[in-house]
Parts: sequence; C-alpha cells; structure tokens
Amino acid sequence: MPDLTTTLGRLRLANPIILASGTVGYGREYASLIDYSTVGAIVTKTITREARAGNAPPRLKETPGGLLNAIGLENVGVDRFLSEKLREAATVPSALIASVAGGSVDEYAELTRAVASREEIDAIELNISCPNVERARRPVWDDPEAVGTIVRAARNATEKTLLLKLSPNTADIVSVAEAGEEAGADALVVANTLTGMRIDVEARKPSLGNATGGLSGRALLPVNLANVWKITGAVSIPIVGSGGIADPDDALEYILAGAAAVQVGTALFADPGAPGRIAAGLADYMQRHDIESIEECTGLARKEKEREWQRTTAG
Amino acid sequence: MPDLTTTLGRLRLANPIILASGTVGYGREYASLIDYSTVGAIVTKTITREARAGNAPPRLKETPGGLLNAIGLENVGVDRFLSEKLREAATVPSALIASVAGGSVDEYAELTRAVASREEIDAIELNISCPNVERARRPVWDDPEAVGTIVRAARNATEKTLLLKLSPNTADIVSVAEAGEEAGADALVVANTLTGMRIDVEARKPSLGNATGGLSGRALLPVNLANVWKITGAVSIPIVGSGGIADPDDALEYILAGAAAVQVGTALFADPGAPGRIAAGLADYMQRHDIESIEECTGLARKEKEREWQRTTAG
Amino acid sequence: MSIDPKNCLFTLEVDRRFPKPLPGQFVQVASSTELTLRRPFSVAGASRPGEIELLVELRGKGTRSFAETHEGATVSILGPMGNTFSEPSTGEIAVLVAGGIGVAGLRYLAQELSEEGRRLIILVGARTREALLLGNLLPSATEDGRIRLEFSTDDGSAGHWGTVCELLDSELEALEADRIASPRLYCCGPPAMIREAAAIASAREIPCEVLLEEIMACGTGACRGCVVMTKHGYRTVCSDGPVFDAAELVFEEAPNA
Amino acid sequence: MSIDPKNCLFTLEVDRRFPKPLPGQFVQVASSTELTLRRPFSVAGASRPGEIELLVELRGKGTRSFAETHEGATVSILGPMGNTFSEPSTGEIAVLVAGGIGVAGLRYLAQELSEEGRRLIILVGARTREALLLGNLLPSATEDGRIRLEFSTDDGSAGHWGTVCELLDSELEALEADRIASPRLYCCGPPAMIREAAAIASAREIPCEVLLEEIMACGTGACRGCVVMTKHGYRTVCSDGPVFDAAELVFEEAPNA
Ligand SMILES: Cc1cc2nc3c(=O)[nH]c(=O)nc-3n(C[C@H](O)[C@H](O)[C@H](O)COP(=O)(O)OP(=O)(O)OC[C@H]3O[C@@H](n4cnc5c(N)ncnc54)[C@H](O)[C@@H]3O)c2cc1C
Ligand SMILES: Cc1cc2nc3c(=O)[nH]c(=O)nc-3n(C[C@H](O)[C@H](O)[C@H](O)COP(=O)(O)OP(=O)(O)OC[C@H]3O[C@@H](n4cnc5c(N)ncnc54)[C@H](O)[C@@H]3O)c2cc1C
Ligand SMILES: Cc1cc2nc3c(=O)[nH]c(=O)nc-3n(C[C@H](O)[C@H](O)[C@H](O)COP(=O)(O)O)c2cc1C
Ligand SMILES: Cc1cc2nc3c(=O)[nH]c(=O)nc-3n(C[C@H](O)[C@H](O)[C@H](O)COP(=O)(O)O)c2cc1C
Ligand code: FES
Ligand code: FES
Repeated sequence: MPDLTTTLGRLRLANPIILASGTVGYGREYASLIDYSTVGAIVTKTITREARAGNAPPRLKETPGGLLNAIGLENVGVDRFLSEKLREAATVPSALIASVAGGSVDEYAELTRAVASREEIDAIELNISCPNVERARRPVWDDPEAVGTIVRAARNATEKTLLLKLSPNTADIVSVAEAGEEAGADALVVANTLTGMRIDVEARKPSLGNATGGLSGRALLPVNLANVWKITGAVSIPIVGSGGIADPDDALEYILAGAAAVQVGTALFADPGAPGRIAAGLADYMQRHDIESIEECTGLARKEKEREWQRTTAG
Repeated sequence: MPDLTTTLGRLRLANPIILASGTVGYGREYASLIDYSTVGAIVTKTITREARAGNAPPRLKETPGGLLNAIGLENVGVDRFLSEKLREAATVPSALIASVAGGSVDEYAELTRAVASREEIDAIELNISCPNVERARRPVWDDPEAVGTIVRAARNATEKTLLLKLSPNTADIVSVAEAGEEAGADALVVANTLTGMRIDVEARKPSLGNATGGLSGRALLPVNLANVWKITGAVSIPIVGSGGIADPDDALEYILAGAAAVQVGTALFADPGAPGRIAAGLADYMQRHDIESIEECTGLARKEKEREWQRTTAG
Repeated sequence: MSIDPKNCLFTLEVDRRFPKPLPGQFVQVASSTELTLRRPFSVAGASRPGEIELLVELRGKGTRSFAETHEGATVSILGPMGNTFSEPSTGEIAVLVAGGIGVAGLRYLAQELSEEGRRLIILVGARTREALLLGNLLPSATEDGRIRLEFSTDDGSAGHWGTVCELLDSELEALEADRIASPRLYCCGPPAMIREAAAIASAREIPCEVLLEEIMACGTGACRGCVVMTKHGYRTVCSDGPVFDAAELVFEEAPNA
Repeated sequence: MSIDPKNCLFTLEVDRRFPKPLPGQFVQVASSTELTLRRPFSVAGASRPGEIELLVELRGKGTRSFAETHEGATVSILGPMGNTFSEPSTGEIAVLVAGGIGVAGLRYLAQELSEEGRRLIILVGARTREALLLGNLLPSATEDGRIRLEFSTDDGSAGHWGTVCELLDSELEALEADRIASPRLYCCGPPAMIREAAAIASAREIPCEVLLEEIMACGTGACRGCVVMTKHGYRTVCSDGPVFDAAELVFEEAPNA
C-alpha cells in the first residue's frame, strides 16, 4: 500500500484529502454518508465572532460544470461553535481544521486564539477570501500587506498549524502568497471560489438572493490549478489545492502542479463517496508508477517543466 | 419584427451579436458556415505590430464546460494584415472591428492609427487582456492608470469607435472600467478569458504547450456576467458582454445585467449557427414580452435590483 | 413510466439497507454525471417493500436526463432524507391540498392515511384537465365518503373553475358548518399556493403543515444552501424540513407588493 | 457498428448538399451537447453516394458519446474539411502505412486507388492480433499482386513481429531491388510512427505524405489552434492539412532525447 501521509506545518495527515470549508458543515451532518477513514482532515464552516444569519435565499444556483453559492457565512458564532458544534465536529475521526474569518485584524487574532485553545482543533484556516461578504473596492485578499498583517496577528495567537486560504479573484495571487508565507503561514490553500452570477431571464432578476456568489466545482478547476502552478515556484511552504476536484486525476493534477494536499468540496454533493474514490485512485496511480510516497508526486510536472525551460534557455 | 439594432459609440450595429476576436479569424474562413446577416460585427484576430508565430502546440485543451487556449496571439503583423487579410475580412457583410495589442503605449497608438485609417474598418478594439503573452507580476489590465494611458493614446489616434477589452483576472475590474471610460473609450468589452491550465497526469506535464492558457466557454459565463453587473452601475458608456454565450438566454442574461451588445466566440466551434439561433431567440423573447427595441432590455435586471435595494434601505 | 408529456412516475428498486421512508421524506437523485448537484424528489410511494416511487415533473436538465434513464438502469440515490408530517389525531380529518406536481409530495401520505383507515379530503389543483391525470395516482374516493377527492382547474376544464385554495376555503367552510371533525391541513405546491393556504389556515386557526422546495446541494444540513425564513430565523429545507408548520414560516413580501 | 470493443465503424447518411469528400478530408462531429468542441474524424469511406463512413477509436468523452448514439439518430457534422493526398503518378506504386486507428485516415484513399486500378501496398501495424480486425476493413489483397496487404504486430501475434516501419523498410528495400516502380508513401498513425516513416522516406528520398492529428476547435483555419511546425513556420492541420508533405515537417526533439 503506497504511503498517502502528508504534512502541513506541524500537522501530519493520514491522507492528503481534506474536506473544504462550508461543504461539510461540522462533519457530523455527513457522518452516515462519508467514509472518514479516507479523509485526512475536515475544515469547519467558517466561524465568525458573532453569529451570522447569512444571505437571503436562493443561495444556490447550478451552472454548467459548476455551482454558485451565496450562503453569506451563515454560522452560529464562535461561542456557540465552541460550546455546541465543536463536540459534534470532534466525533469525526479525521483531523479537524477550524476556519475563521474576522472583520478586523484583532478579530482574526481573537478568533484564532479562541479556537486554537481547544485541543480538539488541530489547525486553523484563515478565510480572507469569501466573496459573499466583501464589499470594498480593493478587497483584503488582493492586498499583500493587509494579508500579511492578518497572518502575523493570527501567528502570534497560536503555535498550531496555520493555513491561509487565498482568493482567485486577483491579478497577482503570487504576491499575496509570498506575503502569507513571510508573515508566518504554515500552508496556503489555493484557492477559494471565483465571483460569479446568473440571471433568471423570465423573472429578470439574479438567480441568487445576494445577486453574486462564489463559483465552485469543475468549472473552477483550471483557474485554481493555474494558481497553484504559479505559486509553487514562489513559496516554500506547502500548498493545498482546492477547486473542482471530483476525480483522482483532478487531485493528481493539483499535486503534480505543486500541492501537498487537496480539498474536496462541491464534489461531495453529487458523490459523498468522492474522497474514498480519490484516495483509491491516488494509491492506484502511485502503484502503477512505482511511487512510494505521495509526497514524491508534489510538483513533479512543475519541476519537469522547469528543466525544460532551462534546456530551452541553455540551448 | 423587433428592433435589434444597437449603438456603440459612433457605430450602429444591425444586431447586437458580435463575433469575438480570435475565434473567427478574419471572418472569411467561416464564410460558408456562418450566416453573417445575423451578425452585427466581427472582431479580427488581435493584430500586433510584428508578425507573431504564436505558442508551441498543443494550443487547445477542452475542460468541463470550457476551453483553454494558448494561441499566443499568432498573427501576420499589421502590415500584412492591411495588405492581405483586410481584403478578405472586408468581404464579410457585418461591421468590422480590428483588435490590436501593442507592446507599449506608442505601439497601441500606432496600431490604432494604422488600422483606423482604413475605411473598411469600422471600429478598433484594444486588447489589453491576453493572458497568454503577459509575464509581469502586475499586469497592465490590473492597473487603471496604465490602462488609462493606453486608451488616451489610442483615443488621440482615431475618432472611430474605440472599444476597450477588459480582463477578468483582477480583483477590481470596476476601477479599470472607470479609467477606460475616463480616458475616452466608447465601449467596454467585458471581458476576456480567465487564466487557467490542465495537466496530463500520465505525461506529467501541462496539457498546453505554453502551460497556462485562457479559459473560455460556458464555464466562464458566471464570472464575466458578474463583471458586467458590477461595471454597469459604475460607467455610462455601453458594455459588450463576452464569455460563454451559446444560447439566447445567455445573451439575454448579459443584456439584462447591463450589456448593450454581446460577443460570441467559443460557441461557434460547436455550432456556427449559434449567432443565428441567438438572434432569433432574442427576437422571440422580445415579442413574448412586448419589447420593441433590444436597447430597452439593457440593464433591466440591474435596475430592478437597484429599486429593490432602495426599498430595503428605505423600509 | 410516463404519465403525460410533462410528468413521469418512476419505480425504483432499493437496496435492502434502504430504510422504509416516512411520508414527506425525499431522496437525492444523481440523474446525470454532467450535473454538479443531485436533484431532490419526494418519496411518492413506498407501499411495496424494497421499492419506492417518485413522481417527477420534467422541468430542466436534471429531470429530463432522469426521464431518459432506460428501464433497468442503476441510478444513485441518497436518502431517505428530511422530516415527516405529523399524524392527524383521532378527531381530525386530514385535508391534503396539492397544486400541480405538489401531488408528488402528498401521495405517499395519502396512501398511508388511507391504509390506516383515516378520513381524508384530497384537493388537487391544476392548470388544465390534462394535469388531473395526476389525480389518478392518488387513492380513489370511497363511496362511504371516508375519502373524498376534489379537483380544480385554472381553465375550468374539470372540477371547480379556479384555484385549489378557493376549493379549500369552501371545503373548510362546509366542514365548519358540519362540525363533524376538525381539519388538519397538509399542503404541497407552488409558492403562491403555499402562501395562500397558510393564510387560510391562519385565519381559521387550523393546524397546517407545508412541504417546501428549495434548491439543494448537500441534503444533510451541512451547506446551509436550502434555507427558508421562519420565525426562528433561517431553517434548512433538507434537514429542518421539508415539512414545516405553516405558522412558523415568514413569507417574503410578495413581488411588486 | 462496433468492430471490436475499442473501435466503431459508423455509416452516416448525408444531405444531398454535402459535397463528395476527397481522401484525406475530415468531418467535424458534434457528438454531445455537453462538449465545447466538435471532434474531427477522417472520412474513412464514401463509396456510396449520400453516405460517408467514419472509423472511430474510443478514446475519451467525445468518441464514447458518439459510440452511444443509437441507430437512426441525427448527428450534426461539418465538412468535408481539409486538403487531400496527391495522386500517385503512373509510374508510382502507392505504399500506405497505417498505425492502429491510422487505418481510418487511409481507408478511403485505399478504396479510391484500388477502384482506379492502381498498384497498392498496404502496411498495417497494430499492437496485437485483435487490432488486425481493422485490416479487414481495407481492400483485400488481389491474387495478381496488384494490391498487397501486410501486417505487423508489436507482440508478434500476427504478421511481422515488430513495428510497421520495420515492415516498411523491408518493403522499400525489396522494391528498390525490383526496380519495378518508384514508391510513394502515405502514412497515418501515432506521432512516433509518423516521425519514423518520415525519416525513412527522407533517407531513401521517396515522396511521403502524412495525415496528422491535432486537437481542433474551428476546423476552418480561423482560430490557429491546431498548428504543427513546418519549415515555413506553424501551419494549421485543419486548413493547411491534414495532409502534409513529410519533408516539410519539423519534428520536435523527441522527449528525453
Ligand atoms: C424536498 C423536495 C422535494 C421535491 N419533490 C419533488 C417531486 O416529488 N417531484 C418533482 O417533480 N419535483 C420535486 N421537487 C423539485 C425538484 O427537485 C426540481 O424540479 C428539480 O430539482 C429540477 O431539476 P431540473 O434539473 O430538471 O431543473 P433545473 O434546470 O435545475 O431548474 C428548473 C427550475 O426548477 C427550479 N429548481 C431547481 N432545483 C430545485 C429544487 N431543488 N427545488 C425547487 N425548485 C428547483 C429552478 O430554480 C428552475 O426554476 C422537490 C424539491 C424539494 C426540495
Ligand atoms: C484530421 C483528423 C482526423 C482524425 N481522424 C480520426 C479518425 O478517423 N478516427 C479516429 O478514431 N480518430 C481520428 N482523429 C482523432 C480524434 O479526433 C480524437 O480521437 C478525438 O477527438 C478524441 O475525442 P475524445 O473526446 O474521445 O477524447 P478526449 O477525451 O478529448 O481526448 C483523449 C485523447 O485524445 C487526444 N485528442 C483529443 N482530441 C484530439 C484530436 N482532435 N486529434 C488528436 N488527438 C486528440 C487528447 O489529447 C487525449 O490524449 C482525427 C483527428 C484529426 C485532427
Ligand atoms: C456551499 C458552499 C459553501 C462554502 N462556504 C465556505 C466557507 O464558509 N468558508 C470558506 O473558506 N470557503 C467556503 N466555500 C468554498 C469551498 O471551501 C471551496 O474553497 C470551494 O468551493 C472550491 O472547491 P470545490 O470546487 O471543491 O467546492 C464554500 C463552498 C460552497 C460550495
Ligand atoms: C481560440 C481563441 C483565440 C482567442 N484569441 C483572442 C485574441 O486574439 N484576442 C482577444 O482579444 N481575445 C481572444 N480570445 C478571447 C475571445 O475573444 C473571448 O473574449 C473569450 O473567448 C470569451 O468568450 P467566449 O466564451 O464566447 O469564447 C480568444 C479565444 C479563443 C477561444
Ligand atoms: S442542501 Fe445543504 S443545507 Fe440543505
Ligand atoms: S482548428 Fe482552428 S485553425 Fe485549425
């Protein structure tokens, strides 16, 4: 059996497959449908300081190859999360990553401290990239300095593994990735959803109650894969690929591009067995290609291309 | 018969359907397949000063709901365009828009002057957004000032209709749109392709010779539609929607979001009859809803939502 | 099985591990690998063990590709999911109000209540006479009046000419006069019908449960995608519902109101 | 019609306006509305008016959904597109070299040359004996030796044990000794085979045409998506090809060379 273990900061995962924030709730909801032994970790729905009611429905709209969502970070707030939901989440045998989003730098620090203080939580994911709540012209996720400040504050609040989840809605994700690494993030999640929308032409209004939402699913894969590819050359902390992963080959593409682990979200909706299928497919690929550890796969395509570029430049 | 005519700057189009740059060559190639009477205008493949050989193959890769291309602006250069290709392009009965891309502000001005001087050309589209040739960290299309400078230079070079084609690969397309309007663009094309890639896991290398390419087709639609939606409120020049339009409803979504015209590209590959189908579908919709002119449809969904927002704020 | 060009009745053989569904519960069907989401359908019958029935109106891609599934094919379903209706108490008469394909959400309930020997009034509203074909899938009216079945059509081509809520109102009026039993309402249908039925129930202070529809992703309560507004805030149709007490729901302002 | 689990022969009735294709030309097939691109296939036969044949190897989504098309269905095709092969002159003997599904690209040419009474040597290479089923679709060898058909397999299960290019080399050797006629090569098959055949032709100074494959979008020369490198720069397979003079092609450095 090939070795699927992988490492993010201080966190050792039995398996490089992580379930993405917002798509599995607190894990418990899917207990009867997902085989968690094939899942390295789950990320909670993003937690904010105050409870949030979320956006007006409709909150979902299927698009060709994708899904738009505008949940609006509905969550019970950090206090009820810690007092109620965490117990549920802790029943899931996979590692537990808490996703947090603050309204200010201090809130990020405070939330990080609060969730990191609980031993059930193995790592913290900083969500700076939710497209459904941001309103400013230049969003935080596009501003390397602002991101650096948030990460530094969170870094000071915990020694646990700190993941930074980037947004693809930017012209220069590499600079943001570098700022995150520089400020002390242990790993980068690349990346969240793209802003998108659809309109109901008969009703003449947006299909989503919030007008715009985040595009996830297969349609997103090429974009986030290119982002992983670009970032791989620039940082040395591990990358977690996310966006449209539904099959073993999708996960492999991210890994060959440079990811040490992957997140699966939208694919769970059509197939809660996706994590198991992907884990089996990775093992099969490794066996066929005589690869012992999944960590050897990370960045293989990128390294090969770099050699080629060198040959061309040299020749 | 409902009125499908629409106006972009000084250019009056018989029909709001424009064929997108790079997907119809110079129009002539498709002469036996496309019914140009259903096409308001065609945009030429982007023309550069020097001839460009383009990228190494493979240049195309199909993805779920989309298409990646990395043509690399292969074109014969402006001189041969004017001496050879223009004659071919002029045989197409639709209006003719020349797409140009310069390597510097001066080149944009020079190219604009050169193509605008020919009476066969009705309008000029400034392509600042090709993801397959740009290498800088902060690309031009993400920099409102740089875009403003290019547009001003081109504006000074012609009085013909000047379209500015934006890129979706940015966090703040609205500021770029505003800079374009401010600098004298007559219309905005919203927008080009998203950067994306795929990897061949057996060969362990990118599917495209150029590694990354531009994602077009249905997968792109939600993203560019959201961009039109965002820009509609901010500028007063007409918007041309582009990205994934394959059916009448797709075109209508862009128009209801705020577009005065639309571009169809990738959809031609599967169905050269798409422009005709879309034109017929628009006419049918207008008849069903008792709308006389397509111009009345522009922005209807956006205006309705703004009224709703006002009600909510007032109430 | 196709009932008419717009509606199909499917019989699915299910795994032995598949629990017996309760009326009101639904299943999530993966009808095409091209689609990102499964499609939820009410269990419209489960009288024979090892089998469930779904009654599906063809609306878009998901339902159409489901309808194209050829006999004997294997389809992936998840479920049964969601909550169920309250049972009518002994003194109560169940009044089922279905609008169009809403029949699908109430058919299994009607069958169960009918088998239990309950008193039932079933009101079915539809656009035209053709749509009444759906009515044939419901328990038949009995001669002793224990089960009654009434129709309304928008175009008057069968039954009462008007909405099913008008029919409901006059039925309730009659029941009130008769004082035979207190009614309990069960409704499923388009949003406008649900809203009107809820208003009628509220005005008459009658208990009323409604089966709601919302676009769903997870179907388990995890994604918070399928919410409706209630007096206690947003609730998910998939795990808090799909059956809600009408009195708990907060209806949006009607458009253009 | 399925030939074996990996390959299908399709017969398409075409419109009267559809021009008679030339050998080497292809059509663009829309095999599924879920796909962004059409799929190009060589015309593998057009002997009967109003009909064309396509010989398709099942590789991915497009070919598989094409194979699932049931008899009698309507499929949208564009074409015929692309250029054609040069005719062999009277003194020339046509040597057709097909690797695997490359048979599809040369079958119609073989049929036409055979009907014209030309001398023909057809060499078919495949992985195993099964793949030789494709050979059955080609004109049969004649007793007078005018048409000859030779096979090679990678595993030696039929014909020559080795590559089709080895077979080609020895055939050319024999022809050279015989001095009966000068050969003209026509090749279609996987890239490595094309490259080797081109090298053989170049070494022996024999005219050689190859039918190339590239992923296509427009099929008309408009999008510049399907290029191959030639001595005159990039050329499109769809409109400058798909048939190229092997001497004009510039082959990439072999990987890991
Ligand atoms: C709990 C529940 C039970 C249901 N039971 C039945 C049933 O028994 N029989 C039946 O025919 N239908 C039922 N529906 C509705 C059914 O799920 C939708 O008709 C179906 O998902 C449409 O899929 P589609 O791909 O054909 O249409 P799409 O192309 O996805 O959409 C067509 C139209 O239907 C709307 N729609 C899409 N998904 C849903 C959804 N999940 N709920 C409501 N509207 C939707 C869309 O907004 C659009 O207006 C139920 C829905 C829910 C939530
Ligand atoms: C001029 C021309 C003539 C052809 N004639 C035939 C023929 O007669 N019979 C036949 O079986 N095939 C032929 N092909 C190849 C055929 O087009 C591909 O096999 C088909 O497009 C694969 O589609 P898919 O969706 O099944 O596979 P995909 O899932 O799209 O791809 C499977 C594999 O095939 C490769 N591929 C995809 N598209 C093409 C393409 N257009 N050309 C080459 N490789 C491709 C992909 O890179 C991938 O490795 C021809 C191609 C060209 C360009
Ligand atoms: C319904 C839904 C809710 C989501 N909620 C969150 C969230 O709360 N926090 C977050 O960081 N990402 C959220 N995401 C984004 C996912 O975590 C993931 O990054 C994205 O969907 C791309 O991956 P996928 O294509 O595998 O789904 C959400 C996605 C979906 C579809
Ligand atoms: C093969 C191909 C080539 C393209 N070449 C150009 C180009 O030269 N210049 C340009 O501005 N856009 C180019 N585009 C982008 C299109 O004009 C269009 O903006 C984009 O494809 C989105 O629209 P679509 O989804 O309708 O194709 C190209 C797109 C494709 C698919
Ligand atoms: S569908 Fe996910 S919460 Fe209901
Ligand atoms: S496929 Fe477009 S140029 Fe050949």
